[in-house]
Amino acid sequence: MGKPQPILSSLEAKDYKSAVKPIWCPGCGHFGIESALFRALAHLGLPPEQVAVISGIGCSSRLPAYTECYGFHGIHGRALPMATGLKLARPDLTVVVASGDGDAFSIGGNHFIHACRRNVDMTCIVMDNEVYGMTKGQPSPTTPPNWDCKIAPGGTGVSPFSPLMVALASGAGFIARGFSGDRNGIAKMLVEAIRYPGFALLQVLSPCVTFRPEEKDWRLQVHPSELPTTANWAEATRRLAADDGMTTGIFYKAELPLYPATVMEPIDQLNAIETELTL
Amino acid sequence: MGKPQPILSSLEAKDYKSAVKPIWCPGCGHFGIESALFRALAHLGLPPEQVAVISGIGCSSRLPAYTECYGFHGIHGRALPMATGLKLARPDLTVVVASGDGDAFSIGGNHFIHACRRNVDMTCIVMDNEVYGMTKGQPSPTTPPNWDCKIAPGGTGVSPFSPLMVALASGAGFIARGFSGDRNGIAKMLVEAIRYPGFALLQVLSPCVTFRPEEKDWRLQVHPSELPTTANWAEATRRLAADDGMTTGIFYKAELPLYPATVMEPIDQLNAIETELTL
Amino acid sequence: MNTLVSPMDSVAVAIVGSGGAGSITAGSLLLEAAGRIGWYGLMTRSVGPQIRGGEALAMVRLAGAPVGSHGDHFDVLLALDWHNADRFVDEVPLNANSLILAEAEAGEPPAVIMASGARLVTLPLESLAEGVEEGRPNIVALGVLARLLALPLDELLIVASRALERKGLDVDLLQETLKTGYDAAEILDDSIRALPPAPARGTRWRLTGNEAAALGALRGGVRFAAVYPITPATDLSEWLAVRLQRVGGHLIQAEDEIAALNMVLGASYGGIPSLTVTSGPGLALMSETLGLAVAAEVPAVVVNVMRGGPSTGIPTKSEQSDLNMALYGLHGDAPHLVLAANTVSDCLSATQWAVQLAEALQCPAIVLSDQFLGQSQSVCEQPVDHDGLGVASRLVAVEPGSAGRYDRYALTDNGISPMALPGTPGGQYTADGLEHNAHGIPSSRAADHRAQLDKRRDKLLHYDYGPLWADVEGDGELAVVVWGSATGPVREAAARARAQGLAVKVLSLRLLFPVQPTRLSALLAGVQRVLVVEQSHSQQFYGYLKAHYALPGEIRVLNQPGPLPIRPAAVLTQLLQWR
Amino acid sequence: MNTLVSPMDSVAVAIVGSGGAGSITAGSLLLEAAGRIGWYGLMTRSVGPQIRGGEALAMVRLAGAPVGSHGDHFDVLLALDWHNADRFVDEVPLNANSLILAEAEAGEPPAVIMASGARLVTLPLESLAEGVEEGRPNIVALGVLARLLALPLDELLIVASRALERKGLDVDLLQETLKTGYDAAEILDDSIRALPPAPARGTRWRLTGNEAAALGALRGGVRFAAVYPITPATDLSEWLAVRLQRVGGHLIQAEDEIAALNMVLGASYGGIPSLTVTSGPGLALMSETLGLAVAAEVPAVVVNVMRGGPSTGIPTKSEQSDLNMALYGLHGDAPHLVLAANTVSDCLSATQWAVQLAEALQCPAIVLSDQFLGQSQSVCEQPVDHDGLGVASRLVAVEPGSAGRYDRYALTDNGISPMALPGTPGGQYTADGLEHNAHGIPSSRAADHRAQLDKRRDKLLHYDYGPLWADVEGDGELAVVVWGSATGPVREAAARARAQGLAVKVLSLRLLFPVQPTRLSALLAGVQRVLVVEQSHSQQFYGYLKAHYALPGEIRVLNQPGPLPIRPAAVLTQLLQWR
Ligand SMILES: Cc1ncc(C[n+]2csc(CCOP(=O)(O)OP(=O)(O)O)c2C)c(N)n1
Ligand SMILES: Cc1ncc(C[n+]2csc(CCOP(=O)(O)OP(=O)(O)O)c2C)c(N)n1
Ligand code: SF4
Ligand code: SF4
Ligand SMILES: [Mg+2]
Ligand SMILES: [Mg+2]
Repeated sequence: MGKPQPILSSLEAKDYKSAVKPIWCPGCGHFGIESALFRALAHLGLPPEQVAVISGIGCSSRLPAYTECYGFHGIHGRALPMATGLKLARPDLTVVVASGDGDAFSIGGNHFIHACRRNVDMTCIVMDNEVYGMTKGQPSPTTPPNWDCKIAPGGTGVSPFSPLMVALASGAGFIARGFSGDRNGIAKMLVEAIRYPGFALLQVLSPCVTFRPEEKDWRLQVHPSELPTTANWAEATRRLAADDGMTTGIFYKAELPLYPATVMEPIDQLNAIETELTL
Repeated sequence: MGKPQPILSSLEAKDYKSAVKPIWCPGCGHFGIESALFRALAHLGLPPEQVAVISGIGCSSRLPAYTECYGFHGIHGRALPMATGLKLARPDLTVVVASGDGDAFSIGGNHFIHACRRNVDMTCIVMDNEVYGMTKGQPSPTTPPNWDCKIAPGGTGVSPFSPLMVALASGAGFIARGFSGDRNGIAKMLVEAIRYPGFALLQVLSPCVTFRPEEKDWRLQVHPSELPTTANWAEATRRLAADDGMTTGIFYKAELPLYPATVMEPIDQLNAIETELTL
Repeated sequence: MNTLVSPMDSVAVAIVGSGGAGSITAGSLLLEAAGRIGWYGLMTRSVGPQIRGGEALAMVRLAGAPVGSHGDHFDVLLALDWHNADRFVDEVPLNANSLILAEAEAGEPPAVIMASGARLVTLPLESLAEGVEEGRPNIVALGVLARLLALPLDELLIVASRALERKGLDVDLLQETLKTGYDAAEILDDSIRALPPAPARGTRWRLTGNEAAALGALRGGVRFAAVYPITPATDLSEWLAVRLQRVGGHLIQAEDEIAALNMVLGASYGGIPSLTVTSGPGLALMSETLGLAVAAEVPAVVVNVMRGGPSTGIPTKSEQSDLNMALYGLHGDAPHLVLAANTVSDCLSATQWAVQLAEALQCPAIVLSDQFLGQSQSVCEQPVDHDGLGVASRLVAVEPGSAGRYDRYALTDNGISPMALPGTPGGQYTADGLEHNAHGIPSSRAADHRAQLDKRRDKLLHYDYGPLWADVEGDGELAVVVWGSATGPVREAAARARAQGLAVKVLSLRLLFPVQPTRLSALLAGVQRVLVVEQSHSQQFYGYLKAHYALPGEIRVLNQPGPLPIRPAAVLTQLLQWR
Repeated sequence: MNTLVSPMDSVAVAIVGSGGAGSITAGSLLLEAAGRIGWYGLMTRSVGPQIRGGEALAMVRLAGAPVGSHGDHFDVLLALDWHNADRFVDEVPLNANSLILAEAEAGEPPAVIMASGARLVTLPLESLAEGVEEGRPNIVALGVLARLLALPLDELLIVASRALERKGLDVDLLQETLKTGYDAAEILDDSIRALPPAPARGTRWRLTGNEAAALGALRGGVRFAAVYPITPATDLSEWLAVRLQRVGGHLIQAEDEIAALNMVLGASYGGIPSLTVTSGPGLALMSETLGLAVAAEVPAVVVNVMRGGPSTGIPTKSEQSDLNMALYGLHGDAPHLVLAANTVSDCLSATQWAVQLAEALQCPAIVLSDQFLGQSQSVCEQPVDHDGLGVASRLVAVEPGSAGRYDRYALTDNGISPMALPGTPGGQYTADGLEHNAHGIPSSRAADHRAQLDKRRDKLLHYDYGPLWADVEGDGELAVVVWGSATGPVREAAARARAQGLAVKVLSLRLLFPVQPTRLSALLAGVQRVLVVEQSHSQQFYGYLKAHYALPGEIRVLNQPGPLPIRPAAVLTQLLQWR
């Protein structure tokens, strides 16, 4: 179950970047997350082939192909179970999930709460732009209720929820928020998240400059948490309950029981099982 | 959007019971919930034809046919969106959802968190027996980690989550827990839940005597909350964070914005729309 | 129907440019101006993989008769620049008669494009635009095209000034820009490729198939929709959302496709005609719930705008490859309705009919459209209000239970049982996806299962679908059987074949399920050869025809996957070779 | 294969009783005892709608040759009581030669049962049981049956004492109880319906189809499973869970079916052969993810244990109606593998083969079993280890990228591209459900789409499936084409027809997709009449055959939905009438 040890000490961020050109709009927040991930992996000295980046569908979910790691660009909302299967089958790999607010919290909401609860060792990055970028501007579960858009003229009227609060309630043991403009900040949190033995959630506020141009102002609104990381669930609950959604930092980090089983070496022969079936 | 007014004052609980014989095991907790629902509806004087009971699949989800109300026994996990569609189309009806811990929290988990958030006016009863009864004894999201069963020998190793905490984090405005052995207690909470203008969640601890016979002891373990209902979210968070899962009562009840739109009388003619398409 | 007989009956223009160059705007304005003076037309856009910006292509075809395809070749390729334009080379076939008009400063055209043998003329569009205040090269280009196509400049001015007014462009300057292009096109006077005469003025509509489908739903009485966004169906939902608001209905964005269809069933159970909109991956997710609609007999309409598959596939391109899933993708014996639109404007009729059938038959209906139909803009005649296609109606139980127990799933002669709407006293029942008896009580008895299976099949079989089930054109011993957007090129090929003296019959099926073998056989009486045309890799339509129909004589199949459309010439070649 | 030729070759016993009466236990013990001395047998249980308790029926058929159906009539119906027994009347056909053995105090048998004309004998089972300490009527009944069937009492004692030992029953008392029944059966000596001679001793296995499928998966190398419980597939998962643990693998219960299949894809992408298990509604939910497995070329096996449909349908009963969905339920052109088991023990081979094919072809495989096969207990020969069916192997890229860029989706001759497993340096690629080029980069180019569509089709077409693709028996101008559990009654009918001098060929297809038209045609050479047999309401199998095969001569279809099985006599009648 242990994380692979760095075998190359000389990896640099650029060694994790593939030759595939991102389809992202110039200025998209997702670029910052990409580069932070490369920095974190380089810092950890993880050989690219030991890392698997798993995603769903969305602008954010395009990340895997832009890395030099193994990747799976699956279907919308289902990255977390896919990553779960991979990690249980291959505990030697470092598994990173790349998702978006639509992918993780709307269609993928069920897998999200169950991944939090199940606690399989992986890092889940949700690139939250409070909008569906890929399908050109519809509201997600984190979009404000009055955001006027074609599919919900005048706004949905539905209050956004706090994914971190939902994650905490669902049992996640590592909960953090970053801002895509702060690449080093995210990189540091990612290093800690990847090292964390369990399900680590990192929400990254990542402006969609095309469909939510007003999010360029996030740069002015984000602020680091003034409180240190807590390992106390009730305390974390209190803090997230009072949070304005623009605080960055690792809010909660606790030691929780890992999902117990993986695929291992056989401990019994198939013959023994077959024999039970004979009369 | 208003609730129908009682037009018959003389309805009794038995007027809500249909002729269909439940398939439930003798002693199943679900019987208590059935009878509490009848009492609540009678108390409210709601004509049976004004009430629609919507469910998924499971022992618990069999409830609709046992009532004299309109009912829809849909598919596993999807009762909440079905009820949402119905209520938006027919705001005049009283909509009650009957679900189980597997139906609502496992396969239906995504709809659960989004129904909490969306706040369409309905009452959701989750008959929680911490097991899949209908499929003969598999663990649900509320089952303890060490419960030994065929599909997870030795237990799943996964900590159960608190559905009420998840509901609160997701934005639900009415959150309560009852015990199926206390029919009057649940009936009272149901009256309040149905009267509540928004999404009301009532988790009912409902022993599965067949696959979790140890749950017969719940009778000895449940205890009413010592604190009054709060309308303060942070306060409710604190209380649920400290809760042992066996407390009954209405924990949280707040005034929240309802989902704003429904199907109404036309305000414009189709012709006007067609004209826009002509060159 | 008046059809395109010769390639000379139409003009096809492609306008290419990089992000922001305005090729799409130019194409749209051209289409609209032509439409205003009575032309028919079709415009399809194609873009690169970038979410925003990047290269873009507008394909516009104008003619004096309805346009159902982009034809075989483009007469004109106008390049505002050549940035990544080679990615579009497959979509813009050129030949030696084609004219390439290119920005003079854009450098060499890509070699693959020049390989077509088309004639290249360069024009200094950018510097001409710079010569006018607020001038833009794409508007200059429009002026050029106006002269080339003999299109009145003032019509272009009207549409351009209306479209660009919110950008605050000055009308006089716009006119000047257009005129600059018009004048510069003098050197092209040898190439004038004037439009054929316009058939009539003022009767045209302009709409996409997605808009048409949305309007069809509204005409059919849909007042509730629940959707989850997915390309290329999202614009249907977006167009519908605001119109539903206006007519007192509501569109809700659900958390996923499964929720969307369940919301639809809930609303429909409540008595409101309801619909959802999706594309392949979303339809796949709806499969279980569709089965519930079949078993519980709840009306519901799903418009599926097909894109390239399998899996995420090619979301922005067209293909007819969801046919199998639409027909057979439900578990158990689950008869349901499958319809297909065969032109942009037919998306309206097909959807409206689907609403009507779903409501009348208490059954889910899938309408198959595709990216080509859904997202192309058509200038066409006002979509016909087909006989009997009005607002849908459902057989409602008016006084349920007044004469004894109300049986929701009563076995009636035609298989349709009156449905009690919640709120109606005496009609209380529980809709159920478990097999049930007539009263709705779960039953695993063989007799109940058989009775309800028969009922659900027979109600579809015994209904009289009338003439809308298929469009039939022409006559002859040679027939083409086709469906959906492949109908456009087939119709055009058949018209050309007829002009060359070959009698061809075209059958385009609008109702795919339930199958109509007797009717098809009657229509194919005397036919000796059948060509099946479809845009799928695995001949899904042909497999469907073999499974359910007896096709007479010799059979050939012309099938091709997306993303490229089937061209009339490909069909024509098959027809002529088969003489 | 040795088959049942006459109804006299077997004995069919039905044991009915209310909840707790022990009818199922009695049936199982009877089956096991008979199996221990060399008989073949089959036992199927049927229960009422109650979750626990309620009436229960054990149907047991014993014979000297493999048993694939419950035959046409039951020789014996033993009623421990008559409580709600009439609900089983359709499942237990009796005739004038049948014997009804009933508890004397149970009152009148239901009229529908007596209407069969069967002879009724009552026995005081309860009071006999009361005469022995710890005595139970169902064990007394077993003693009665032992005499009636000339089954050695001591074999029954061995199995009963083993099975009941955890209940702490005393062996001597058990023996006494059995003996009491045996002695009481003296009055039946005129009815002795002795079993035909046992073919051989000691080679028998006892297992259900669900256990067989699980074992096939293990034999094929599956070490990871992710499932969501659903009737009638849950017991497969439950049986597998503990065995996977023992061999170092793991079964995880996912939050839903979509998660289950995505977990499987993740594990398989990591290199571990993986599987999920479900039934109709669950398969419907997996449809989108199956398409991903096709497009991204990830091996995966889905065992679908069919139940009555549509929708929730009849979860505890068998039907062959998920065929369409399994074949066609994916969006886009998505070729994949579909296999079917045709006997209880063949669930093993079919699943093992599916694992092998999925791994070899980097493609998802659906194995169709059904409630009848899955939940019936068979006493049969040790399932054959078919030639070449060992542990599956996948073409892995050993030193990817050593000779330049590693192309995950390289276009190879046979369409199979070496797959790099995560952890292998130089093999990094991104698996993708978007259409892609050989390297795996998303592409919407027509040429890439076509190349990958061709590749994914051709790898399945060009593979040599060997003789396992279908089971062929007999010869003649009359052929029956069948699949899955309907094969049992067909084989029996064909054997009887042959005994009556009618030559009949039986083809049971194990590989349903990709289709094998050339092979089928070769096998049907000379055949003049084809009878298609299937357990579906809408002739799904017949539709499939018409779409993909050329069936020679005249064709008839015998189809019937669940929940009742197809009986050999129904098939035989069709065959004989057609002489
Ligand atoms: C089953 C399915 N439904 C819908 C879609 C369409 N779709 C693609 S991406 C997307 C939303 C992406 O939003 P988000 O996850 O926030 O990512 P972003 O593009 O904003 O980074 C949707 C709805 C799909 N691909 N598959
Ligand atoms: C799509 C689908 N998957 C699985 C099932 C099988 N199934 C039926 S009920 C059920 C669990 C019910 O558990 P719960 O909701 O807790 O209800 P209970 O029976 O315990 O009251 C499952 C897994 C199904 N019917 N449909
Ligand atoms: S649409 Fe928004 S999220 Fe997508 S690439 Fe552009 S800026 Fe980024
Ligand atoms: S199995 Fe459990 S939940 Fe289901 S009816 Fe029996 S006691 Fe109730
Ligand atoms: Mg987003
Ligand atoms: Mg439960």
